[in-house]
Amino acid sequence: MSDATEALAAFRADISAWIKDNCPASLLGRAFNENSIVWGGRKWSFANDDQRIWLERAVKRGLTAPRWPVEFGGGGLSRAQEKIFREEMTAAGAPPPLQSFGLWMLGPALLEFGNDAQKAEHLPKITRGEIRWCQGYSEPGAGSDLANVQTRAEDMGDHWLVSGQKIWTSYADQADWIFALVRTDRDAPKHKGISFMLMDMDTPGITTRPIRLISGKSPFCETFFDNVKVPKEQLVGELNRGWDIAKYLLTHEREMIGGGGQGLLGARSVAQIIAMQEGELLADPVLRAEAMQTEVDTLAFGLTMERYKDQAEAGRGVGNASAMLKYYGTELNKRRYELMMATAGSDGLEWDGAHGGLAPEWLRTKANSIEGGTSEVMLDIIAKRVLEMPGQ
Amino acid sequence: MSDATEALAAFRADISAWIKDNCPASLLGRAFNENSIVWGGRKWSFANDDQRIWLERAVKRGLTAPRWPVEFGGGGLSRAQEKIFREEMTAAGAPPPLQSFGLWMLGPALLEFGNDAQKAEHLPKITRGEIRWCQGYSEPGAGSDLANVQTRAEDMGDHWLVSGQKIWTSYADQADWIFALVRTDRDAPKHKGISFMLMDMDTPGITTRPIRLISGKSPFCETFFDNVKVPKEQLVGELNRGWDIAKYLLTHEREMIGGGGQGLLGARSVAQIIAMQEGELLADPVLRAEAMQTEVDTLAFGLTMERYKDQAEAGRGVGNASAMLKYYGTELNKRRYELMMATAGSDGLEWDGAHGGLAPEWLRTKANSIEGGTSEVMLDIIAKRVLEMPGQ
Amino acid sequence: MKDAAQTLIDTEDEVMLRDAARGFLAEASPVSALRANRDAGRAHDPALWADMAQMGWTGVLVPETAGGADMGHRAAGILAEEMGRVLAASPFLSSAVIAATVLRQAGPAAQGALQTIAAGRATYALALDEGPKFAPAATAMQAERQGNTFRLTGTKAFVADGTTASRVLVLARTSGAAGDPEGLTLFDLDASLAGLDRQALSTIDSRDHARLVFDAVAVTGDDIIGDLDNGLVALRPGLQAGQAALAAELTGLAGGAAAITLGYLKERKQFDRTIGSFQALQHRAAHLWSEIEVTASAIANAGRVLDNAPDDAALAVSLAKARAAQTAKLAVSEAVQMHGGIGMTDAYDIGFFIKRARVGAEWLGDYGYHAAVIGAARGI
Amino acid sequence: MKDAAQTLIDTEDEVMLRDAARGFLAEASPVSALRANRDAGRAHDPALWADMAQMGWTGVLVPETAGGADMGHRAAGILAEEMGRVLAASPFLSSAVIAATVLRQAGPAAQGALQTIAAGRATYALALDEGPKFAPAATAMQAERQGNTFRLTGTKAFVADGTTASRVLVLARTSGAAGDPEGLTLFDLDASLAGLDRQALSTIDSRDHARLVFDAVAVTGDDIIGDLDNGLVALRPGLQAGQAALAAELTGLAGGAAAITLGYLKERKQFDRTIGSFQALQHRAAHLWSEIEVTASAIANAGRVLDNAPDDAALAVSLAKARAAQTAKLAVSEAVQMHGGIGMTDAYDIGFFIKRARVGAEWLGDYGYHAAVIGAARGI
Repeated sequence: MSDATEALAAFRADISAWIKDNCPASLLGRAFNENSIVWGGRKWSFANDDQRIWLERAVKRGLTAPRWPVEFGGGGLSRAQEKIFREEMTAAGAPPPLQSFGLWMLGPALLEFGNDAQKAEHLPKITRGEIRWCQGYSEPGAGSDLANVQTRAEDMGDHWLVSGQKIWTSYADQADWIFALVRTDRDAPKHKGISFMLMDMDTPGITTRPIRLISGKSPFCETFFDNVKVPKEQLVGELNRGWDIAKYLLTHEREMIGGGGQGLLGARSVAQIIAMQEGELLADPVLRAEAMQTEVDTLAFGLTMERYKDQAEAGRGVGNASAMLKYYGTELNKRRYELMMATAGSDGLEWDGAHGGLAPEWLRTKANSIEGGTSEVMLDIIAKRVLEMPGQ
Repeated sequence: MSDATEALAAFRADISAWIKDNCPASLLGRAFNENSIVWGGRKWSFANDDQRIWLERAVKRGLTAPRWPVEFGGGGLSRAQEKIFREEMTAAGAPPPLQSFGLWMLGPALLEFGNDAQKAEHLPKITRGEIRWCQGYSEPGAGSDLANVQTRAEDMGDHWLVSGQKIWTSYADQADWIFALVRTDRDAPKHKGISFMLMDMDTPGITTRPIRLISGKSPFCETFFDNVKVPKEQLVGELNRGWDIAKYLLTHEREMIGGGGQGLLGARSVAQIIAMQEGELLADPVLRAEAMQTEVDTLAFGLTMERYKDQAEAGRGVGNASAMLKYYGTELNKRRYELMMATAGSDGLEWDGAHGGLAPEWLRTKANSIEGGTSEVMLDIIAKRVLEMPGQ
Repeated sequence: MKDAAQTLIDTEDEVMLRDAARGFLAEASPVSALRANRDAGRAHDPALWADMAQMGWTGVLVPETAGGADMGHRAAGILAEEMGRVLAASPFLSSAVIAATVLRQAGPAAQGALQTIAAGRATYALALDEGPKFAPAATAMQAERQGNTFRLTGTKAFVADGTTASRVLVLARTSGAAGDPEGLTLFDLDASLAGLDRQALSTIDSRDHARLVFDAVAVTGDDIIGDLDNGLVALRPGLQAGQAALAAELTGLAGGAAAITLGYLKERKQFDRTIGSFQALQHRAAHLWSEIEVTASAIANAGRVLDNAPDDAALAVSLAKARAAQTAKLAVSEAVQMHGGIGMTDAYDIGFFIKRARVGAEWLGDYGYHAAVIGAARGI
Repeated sequence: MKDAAQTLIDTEDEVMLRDAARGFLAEASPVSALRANRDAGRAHDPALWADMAQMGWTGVLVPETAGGADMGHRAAGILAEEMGRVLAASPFLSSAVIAATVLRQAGPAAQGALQTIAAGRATYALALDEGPKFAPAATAMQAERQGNTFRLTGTKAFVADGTTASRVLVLARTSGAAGDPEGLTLFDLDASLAGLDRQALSTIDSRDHARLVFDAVAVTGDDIIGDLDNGLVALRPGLQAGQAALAAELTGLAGGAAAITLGYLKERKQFDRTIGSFQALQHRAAHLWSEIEVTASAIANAGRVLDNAPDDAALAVSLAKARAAQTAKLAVSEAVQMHGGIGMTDAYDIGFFIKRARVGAEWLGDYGYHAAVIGAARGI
């Protein structure tokens, strides 16, 4: 056994013991979903004391952000160590102590593009779960064309004055701060006049309103900026180079998908729904054939997520091919839910019927192939960047 | 009963009796296919005497071209009379006495665009089945872009000199004359420098070579023009306005489809193949579901052909919507043959196995959605002209 | 020349009917009316139903002798199609199509009932399905006989217009066992009878659907439609009429969703282009249009066959329903995807189309049910 | 860190094997070789087979003790995939995969046979199907027993490599009736035995397929592989290995057809544009690529499971074959359509891909067969 391997084995023993000693028993092996997740932030209230205790202990050891530098409250772990940590967490059935857009999105962007003051100011609050962030990219009317930013920030000498509107700002009504794309040069070409800005949601002039979806309530909001005064130091990276940060985060996001693709398929399985129905249902050859075909594709897609993960873990990037996972996974998930609805028959037509929230889940899947880049954008990416097909 | 209705009833009685009296009994109720069809022309030999007799009698009464003027050997029938004639032919089980591209394509073009001399020269030979025509539109490398004509005709004062190559010239090796698009102005925009020209296939410099398809032998040929001298009077319509004639014929062709769509679906039915297999085959739910789905769509498409025919017969044109029939019918036919092949299993994998020519028929269907305008061109037509979607 | 009513194209009368219906519904029942109904917790608007009665739509299948307009099934399909385009909610299918067709076969005794339907005074619901899938022969609900009285006990799981209807057609078992197509009897009863509990279901299409729980509900032999133990025969014409009209509604729905989407594609700009100019979207829109055209033929045909040869309508009706369910599904999927995020918001109308398409796909038999009917008829 | 041979990505050895195979086949067996074979009326080129033996491919699944390279099923899949890309014709699947896998289970007695396979001196065919669909249990061919002699009588309808193989594995019935998975026995016999008539079939893929007619062909108990009456158990590992390798071949075929098509789309101009710049074609090409990627995962997985947990391979193998059949079908359909007229001509290569894809879709179980295996395993 090499030294490195030995060290990793020791780390595994250590971290495994730590999890066992520190994660409250009440949290182990529970379903992990919107209801049990810990988002943190000023407005946050824990569902129970154990969640709070678990977060505090994890913060102390830097394990809310295992690979971030220790100085910002991270764990300073290597890639291999982080992987072991995640494996042991899964093995123990321990929930992540904290989840947030700060950990997933803003933190990586600040580590790459932020200045020292910004890192020192914001990263520790993220790792400690004190500040909850939301993302302000999309605007009404922009759709897939993310660079079509109309929200503008005017340079008023000692501050920026921001006006405009964002849409699809998830959990904006519960977030403390927002990181957003704003237009700082109206004369430059579309991609060249955008900056990346941080704003406290309590700043006067910022209001937010939840969006009701066809599936019912949603975490999405519209967020309005009406002459919002933003301190100069809250611009990240270079002026008018915000698109670089946005692209970095989009790639980061897709690689997260490529590195696991959690959530690309919903929690329900086709067989589960079928099992709830009368046996004779399967006598319908059309439904039965569709169930088989969907199961074939679901299994093969699951293996594909695994293969891409293997590839990422072997240090070979997945790159633009991850657009395929987004495309295929979301289209497949829509198909799966269509099938489940057909299998459930009239039992599936109620908002809260025999299959619980099947109908709203089904309606919600319709957005899978829109949010985070539409299927059409993914196919464009595959055609242009993977297959290198010519432009129009 | 109105006078007109009475006259039509009398016509029906008359023509019905004429068919009964004139069509040799040996020809009645026989399968009508490539083997029994009468194409005519200088190289033609009848399969039997009755075919010859039937053609001679039909020619005498002008019934090879029922609606053409009597002076050119046509029948001078009205639209309503022609319809009755066709109905009575079908009722009697009598085969068409003559089929040809002259009757279907060149004749209508000459009647619309030809001068008196051209009509007098060519139309009677078509109606009498003396001259067999082929069509020279497509060129290698042009594909769907029919106006991309490279075969050029140079004005040599007293004649044209034609050089170039045509492809997909059906039955060119058995035809006597060809009508072709040639480029007469190389400097004009693509559609403006094309003329419509008639050529005797015996003219020195014209050679032709059959094309072998993936399905085996085919009626298609490549036809080569090497400094072919063409008399001046063999140009139809105005110089450089040949594209108008081509467009007229393309529309005419699609309307023929719209007015009945014969041949859009092959002769075999799914149930026929299923019946030839073991009963247990249907235990495969995937195959069974596909068979049901294909049958559903086949029946609905059949009704659509009927509806469009009803519409055409009511005097309301089908117009560009006929592109849908071409698109849907050919794609459906490909699906049907895929299903038949799957149903036939290994019995369908031989060139001439238990199901006769199923395999070559199946391969041949792959061209359905290419020839006569690809599915992609049809979808473009629907999008642009029916749905009036914007250009790019 | 064929009489136009023998062809698959609209007759002059039908063209006029369609135009009138479209004009009226655009005014009286745009999609915003469905939204208003939903927000008010109302399954449909009685005033709209009164207007439909006024125009003779409630009596579209009622004989003139009973005050109806007797326009036939093709006409009913045209009305349903136009209602589908704008998602107009009413008991039209349950009452004016299914119940009216059942009752007009029932002889002179049903004249009065037909009159109340035509006049819009009574509305009907059909209480049939007991499980999650359409399966008339699977009916298990007991109708226990005592002399001329029958006591109905059991649950009907999914009854369209079940909470608002004034009367209910109920299929119940008078002999045999679940799965047996014989031994069923059709009853016509007042919806307010003792022992009948009508539980409103909160369905995704915001229309009236209910679970009907029968606890020894007493009816008599006079309430039987058709013959004892032969209820499926009495019900079949009504079912077929309902299936054909529902198929027409779904095809109208598909056309409505496609039209809204096409309008959006022509207007919406992204990446500095009208998105309708993207060829990939053009081809998909053209394909969708083709599917709707093909389905429209099956709809027209089902109406014609029901009018001209009702005894042979099974294949034509199943073809219409199968195609319509599939086409509506495609139309609403493409509609929401082509709209992008805005189509997912409740503030936009497309969501209503998706929801109604799903309910319509299930009610009165789903794609697989009808495809199997066709398969059986065609030797597959 | 997982050992690479436990992951779904290629190990370093596998990357080298793939590169070497692709390089060799591009040189030794491009699609033009298949055309040359066909035009010469030859099912495959013995020189190519000799080269494959030289490189150890014939012994890919033969133990080193019998002169094989023993590279495993994932490696066999990689070779098959590369052969599929260029439609290389050889008895690789029948001999080096199916027969080798069957024989290596058969104990010391089969060492000699394995040696001849690895050395490329013997080739095998599997005589199984008697009807048009893959259905091992449906085997009806009689093996009539007299002492230690069995007389085989019956017809095997579709035997890959049946005319050229020097030996034949035959599944025949020693007890029970057609449909019974028990009562079958697997025999290994010389293809030149008296009473065995091998009729060449003219199949669309221009490869060697035959109808084998057995008229009281005499074999002995020594020719039995595995146990009497238990032939399906002896055959199953070979079948699964063959199905996985055929799936790999089809996936390679899909990739080959897609690559040719992509090249054409980038080069061909129409309407004054490169047709590959049309968005509708771009999206279809991207979709096809996605399907091939997803299928490639199922192929890699089947190879790994056969190598690491062969007793649990049924689901993985059926998944690979089902996905591969479907993906190859999509790839060749898109290929011919995107090529337009030229793709329909025999002078162009795409037609060969369509034809082989169809044969490969049927052989060793079609989509429905394997989807049903998966459905059964997953409670559907």
